[in-house]
Amino acid sequence: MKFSYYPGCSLERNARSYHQSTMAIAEPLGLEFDEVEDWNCCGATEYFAINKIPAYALVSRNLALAAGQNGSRELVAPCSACYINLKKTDHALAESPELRSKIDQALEAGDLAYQPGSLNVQHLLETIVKEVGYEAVEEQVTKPLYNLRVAPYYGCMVPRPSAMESFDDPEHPMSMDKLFETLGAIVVDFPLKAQCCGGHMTQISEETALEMIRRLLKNADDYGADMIATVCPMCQLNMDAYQDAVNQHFGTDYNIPVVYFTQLIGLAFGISPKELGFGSELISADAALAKVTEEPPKEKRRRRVKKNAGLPMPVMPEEG
Amino acid sequence: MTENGKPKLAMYWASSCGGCEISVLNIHENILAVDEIFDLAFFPCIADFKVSDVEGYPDNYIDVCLFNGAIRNSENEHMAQLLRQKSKVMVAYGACSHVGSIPALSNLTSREATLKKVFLDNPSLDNPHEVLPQTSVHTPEGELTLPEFYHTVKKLDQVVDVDYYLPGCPPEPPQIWAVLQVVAGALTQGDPLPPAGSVVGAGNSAVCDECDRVKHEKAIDRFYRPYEIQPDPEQCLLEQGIMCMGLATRSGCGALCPTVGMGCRGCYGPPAGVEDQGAKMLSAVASVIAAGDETMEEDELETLIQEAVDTIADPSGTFYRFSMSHSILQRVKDANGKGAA
Amino acid sequence: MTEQFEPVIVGFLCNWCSYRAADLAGTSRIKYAPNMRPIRVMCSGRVDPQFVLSALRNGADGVLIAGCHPGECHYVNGNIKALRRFTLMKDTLEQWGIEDDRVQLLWASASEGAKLAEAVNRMTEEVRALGPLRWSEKVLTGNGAAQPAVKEA
Amino acid sequence: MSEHKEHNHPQEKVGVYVCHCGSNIAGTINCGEVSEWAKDNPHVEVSRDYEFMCASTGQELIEKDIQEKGLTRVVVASCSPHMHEKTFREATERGGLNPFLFEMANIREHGSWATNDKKAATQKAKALVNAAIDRVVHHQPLEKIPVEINPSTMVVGGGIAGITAALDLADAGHHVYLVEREGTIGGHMAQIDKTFPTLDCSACILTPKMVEAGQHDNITLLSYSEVEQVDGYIGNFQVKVRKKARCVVEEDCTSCGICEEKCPVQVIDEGYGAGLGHRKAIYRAFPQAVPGYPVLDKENCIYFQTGKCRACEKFCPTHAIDFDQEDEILNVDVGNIILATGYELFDARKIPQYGYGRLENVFSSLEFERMINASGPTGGHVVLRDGKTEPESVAIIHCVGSRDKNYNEYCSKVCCMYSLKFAHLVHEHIPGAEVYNYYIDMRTPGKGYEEFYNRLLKEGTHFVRGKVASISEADYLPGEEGKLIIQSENTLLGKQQRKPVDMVILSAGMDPQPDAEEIGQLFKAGCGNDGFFSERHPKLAPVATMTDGIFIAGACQGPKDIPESVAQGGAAASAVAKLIGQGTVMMEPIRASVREEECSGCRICNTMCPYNAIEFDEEKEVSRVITALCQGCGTCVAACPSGVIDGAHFTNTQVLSEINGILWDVQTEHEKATA
Repeated sequence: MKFSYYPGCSLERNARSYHQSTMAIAEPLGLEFDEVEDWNCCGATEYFAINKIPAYALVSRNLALAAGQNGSRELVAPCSACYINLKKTDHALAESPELRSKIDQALEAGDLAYQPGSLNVQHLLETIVKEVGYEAVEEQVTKPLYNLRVAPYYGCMVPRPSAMESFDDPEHPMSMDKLFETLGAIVVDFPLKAQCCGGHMTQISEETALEMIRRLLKNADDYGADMIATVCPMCQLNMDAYQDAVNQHFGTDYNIPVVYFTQLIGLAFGISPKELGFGSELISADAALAKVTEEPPKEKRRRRVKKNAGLPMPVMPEEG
Repeated sequence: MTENGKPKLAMYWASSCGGCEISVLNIHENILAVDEIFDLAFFPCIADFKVSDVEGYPDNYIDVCLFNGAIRNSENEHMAQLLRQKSKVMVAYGACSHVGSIPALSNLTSREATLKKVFLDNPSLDNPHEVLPQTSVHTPEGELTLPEFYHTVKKLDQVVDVDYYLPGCPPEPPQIWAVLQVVAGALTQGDPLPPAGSVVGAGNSAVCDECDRVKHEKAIDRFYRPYEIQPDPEQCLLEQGIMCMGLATRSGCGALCPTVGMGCRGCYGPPAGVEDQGAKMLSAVASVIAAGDETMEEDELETLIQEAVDTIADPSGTFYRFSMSHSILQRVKDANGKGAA
Repeated sequence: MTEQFEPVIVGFLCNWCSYRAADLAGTSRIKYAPNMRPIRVMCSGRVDPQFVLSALRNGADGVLIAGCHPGECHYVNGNIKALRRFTLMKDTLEQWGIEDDRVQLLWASASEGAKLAEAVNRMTEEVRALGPLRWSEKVLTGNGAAQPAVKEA
Repeated sequence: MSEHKEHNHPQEKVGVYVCHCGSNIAGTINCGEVSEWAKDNPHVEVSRDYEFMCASTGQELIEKDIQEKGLTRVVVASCSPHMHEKTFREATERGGLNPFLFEMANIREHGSWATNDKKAATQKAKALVNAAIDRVVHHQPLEKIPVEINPSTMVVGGGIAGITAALDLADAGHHVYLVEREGTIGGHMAQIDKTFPTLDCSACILTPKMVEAGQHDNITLLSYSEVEQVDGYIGNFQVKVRKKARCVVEEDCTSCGICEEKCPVQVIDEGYGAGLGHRKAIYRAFPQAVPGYPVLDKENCIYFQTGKCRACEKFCPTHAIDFDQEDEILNVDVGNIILATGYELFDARKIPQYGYGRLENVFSSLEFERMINASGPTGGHVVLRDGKTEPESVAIIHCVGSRDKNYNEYCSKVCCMYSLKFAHLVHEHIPGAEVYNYYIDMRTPGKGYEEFYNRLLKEGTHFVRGKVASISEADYLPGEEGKLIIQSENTLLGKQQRKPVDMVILSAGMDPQPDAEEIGQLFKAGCGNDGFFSERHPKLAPVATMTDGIFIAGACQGPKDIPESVAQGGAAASAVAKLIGQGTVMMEPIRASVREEECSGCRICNTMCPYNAIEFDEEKEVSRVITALCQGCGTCVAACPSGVIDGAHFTNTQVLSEINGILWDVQTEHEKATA
């Protein structure tokens, strides 16, 4: 399956490992990425807050380039902010003709043009879960991540892409949870997996950002997570780089590595940690990775109804 | 009725194939009785008559005129009006004059498309100056005229009043002989004639009434072209997916075609209770297509039904093969209809 | 004509669903194009293709057949037969040069007054864009002149 | 002209009456112009416009004109036939004409109310009037068809609405078949502990009715049974009922309960116990079950899994256990059917952010009803999921799944009241507990409801006006550890609010039964957009359906509380009793008929009829319509390729003439002549 690929600036610098691991797992997943030539920055979360029209123009240029490359109709963006901006722009152009006419003028200056709706913008997680599918992923698993307790962290943009439809439940997403179960890991279903990591709040009011990051770390820690896996370079940065700032500020001693979900997929496919960019994270993941065992954890025997075991829980649909 | 007191018989062929004239002869030796009873006043196919002869007759001179053939051009219409003027009883003889039949299939296209096909873009043609036939042309010897080629082919009763309709392509000899006897009886012994405007020499039901193939409850999955399937000799053809117009066609022919495994083509025209033969056939056939039911979702229903309907090759050409002129809409709106060349 | 072409659409509405949807649109004072003139039939299954052709021949510019959603027909499956006839009729009418949008089928339950009104508005604009059909005037006239029969010699 | 235009133009004398309907019609349509214009239609003898045709004075106009002017047909241009067709048919009849020699032109709902364009509305009104005139001249006199009403009735669903309907009819001396899918009647009301606002014990007021229904000579109780097929029409329904095998011989069983005691298998009771309690493999839902015979659950019974055990058979004193018992198919003939199939609680698992099924101490309302019930799994003690700890603080969330575009847009009417009831019961069971009710709007519409709400205010219940955003265990602030944190807005304070509590009860709304769609098709009672059965008229006929002889009552028609369900049960019973009282019902004479002498026997029509009202005569090889069974849809009429089937009152000629008439302003002179 061929996809147009929009890496975005973070994947070339602080999120290098995200790019490396994505490229590493592409071949086993049967994904062929051809990068959008001469793409430019997507304005992340800041530019739209400052000035809408040039922000839309900036992103439209990427859409025009991708569409012009007449590769596949699917445009994949691993980073949540890029994904949101590309999807939001395509949607806005289709919705409002005046915006469209202004953007067309801007694009003409670089003799480009873009017909809204001609691209299907997808986040990398969506592509793996929907286009590749859990079975195809499971087939490639050679070294299951048995005994590793992973907290899947979605952030707020992927589950809730503003006005548009999300590919997963906006309040309680489960697609990455199922993905990690397929990889053999123990999935920690922690409640704040779709709450905001603060985004660029670290630049505007660090104290607020630190409180938001503390809540995520505390929640993951309360649920006994060995590590947090995320889908967005900014979330990774906030939880990884600011972890010791949180510890100093609140007198806590969290030591939870924050990695990319593609790195864990790579591990389960037997690819070496180095090749997947492990080591670039500030809070080292080595200790957590050491916990991975060869055999699966002992299967708890589901005894029949235990005596005074309290009241039965309602059966959830998938299990039931 | 003139000197010898024998009733005058006329038969004319407008836009037709001549099969109707032959069918008259098919009544075998009875033709001698016809000759004995009637005096031919105008029968260009078998005896040398001139139009001027007819123009010379007083009005209503001809007792019964068997008019076959559709109205394709202005000459056809002119002769129809002339013979109407000169005849007491005008019979629309055969499918062409009754419902339009094969000539009227050109109503599925247009005059321009027809002339272009015949005279301009045709592989065997050499017509560099793209000459088209004109209704009048002046030559040194004098003016040459041609009748006007009509855009729409009409049936007889769309140009003149018709007293009786004798359906069939061609009508069946026993029916012809029966009708001639009734007419002769009326003219010579003053027997009563059927009410004006009625269809004679046919039944008042549909072809299935005379077809002794076994009929069950209909549920047809798909349709086959005749060459695609070997029909079972006993069972109703339509139920096997072979398009048979019998159920929407007036009876009278004895179900000749379906009996030998060939789907009825509908040449006897619509049954008494039907306005538009093609629409009724369409309604009946579509209703028994066994695709989709009320438990299905809307889009699944639509795809299933469309697939089954797509096995019907040329609906208009099939359902309206004989009755284009008789149909409610009579002709296509413009030549780009899929049926048109 | 100075003012714009106002298409005339004959609507066959089934007594139990679409006719009541039109009633509901009325009682809720939903304003929609007055171009559709409804004829009540007991079921969309009662609509004979001859009705459609007769409407087109007598001057209608479009025909709407409206019934209950599949599965909701008051007579169980009258609407399924209507859909079968409609599908075959569409293929046939296409050969007669009658544009796709002129004859439409719509499912509207008794509570979908707004949906029916909106469908009528949309169809009115579609048929307006196609222009008048007016079968007798525009299709059946101009067939060429016949020389009059010669008078009594 | 052409030979098949056999219908000539009968010279009729038509009376045309254009109604103003106050300003409803006259406000947009120029009624005078239309009635004046109608005069130059050749058939019209008299044409008037009048203020209110449906008024008695308006009707008298018709009667007088018929008598004085010798009218042979009547056309009234006014509202929808669904409103006053009956009124004007009766007026026509009083005038001395057959009521079917009458036609309406709907120039109000389809005309004046649907557009502001006065010119277009008047033009359209002329078309509709002209169509009615051209049609009515071809109307034939028809007589309504009498149909006998079988006095016995079937009530489907043994909840409070069904029980009420069955008892009312049985007490009126009519036989009733009460069909209930579960092992016992009682429905959801049997699961409830107390009822609002009087706090009556639900079982105390319900069980006497159940016993009465169980023992009534006029009621045949078919429990653990489902309807599989329904044929026929009003007065003459043939219903196939599958009496599922409960592996207990009812005649011998004394309901002693020993089999239940001895059965070694204990499973979670998803049905009556709402997933909170347990039951045996052979069980009665609750002690007061009617009928008292237990039901054997084959999925969990050891004998049916492994062939061993058979404990119940061993200990049964009257040997009433029969493992080989087969399902029984009963053919029941009834005149009318009342559907009282009830509702299903909205499944809170559909709202993941409320944590039901994931967070231990989040309970559904039915779970809490079972918990608070003395005969429930906790003996009436309010405890957390561990079965021991009493909660110090309880949050009760209103509108779970209701008034929400993502789930059910409608309000379920009862959740506010039962949430108030829960708050009271928690106070009563745990005097010191803090109770927080999260509501959007407090809806207390019934008798004594508002007073009950004021009582709760006095009892110190905390009412928070705000939609709950999420319930989670993620604690941020001190004091939130180990608690369920309710994140919500408080619109009265105008700010976000977090409240740690021990226990949450989700007051979910009412969903239609999951199989409402199929049941609707089975009984030909349609479902609305909300999935509940559609009533014939929301205001004037709430318990009737579009199909004569099929009635609906209780929550299956839409969310409602117990008093309303009882009222509807009574209403449906009285509607049926009325029909039984009449003995016969006059059916519309709209039927199809075959001109057999012209029928070719092609059998196209045979598969057109869902009511099997068309039979094929093998010798004569012609098809024939069974008038009694025919419902008049006309599908066979449209399909008949030789046009020999015609539909009374909707004949081909009538509809074709109506089409010609409606196109009066776009028809050329040529068509007019040959119409």
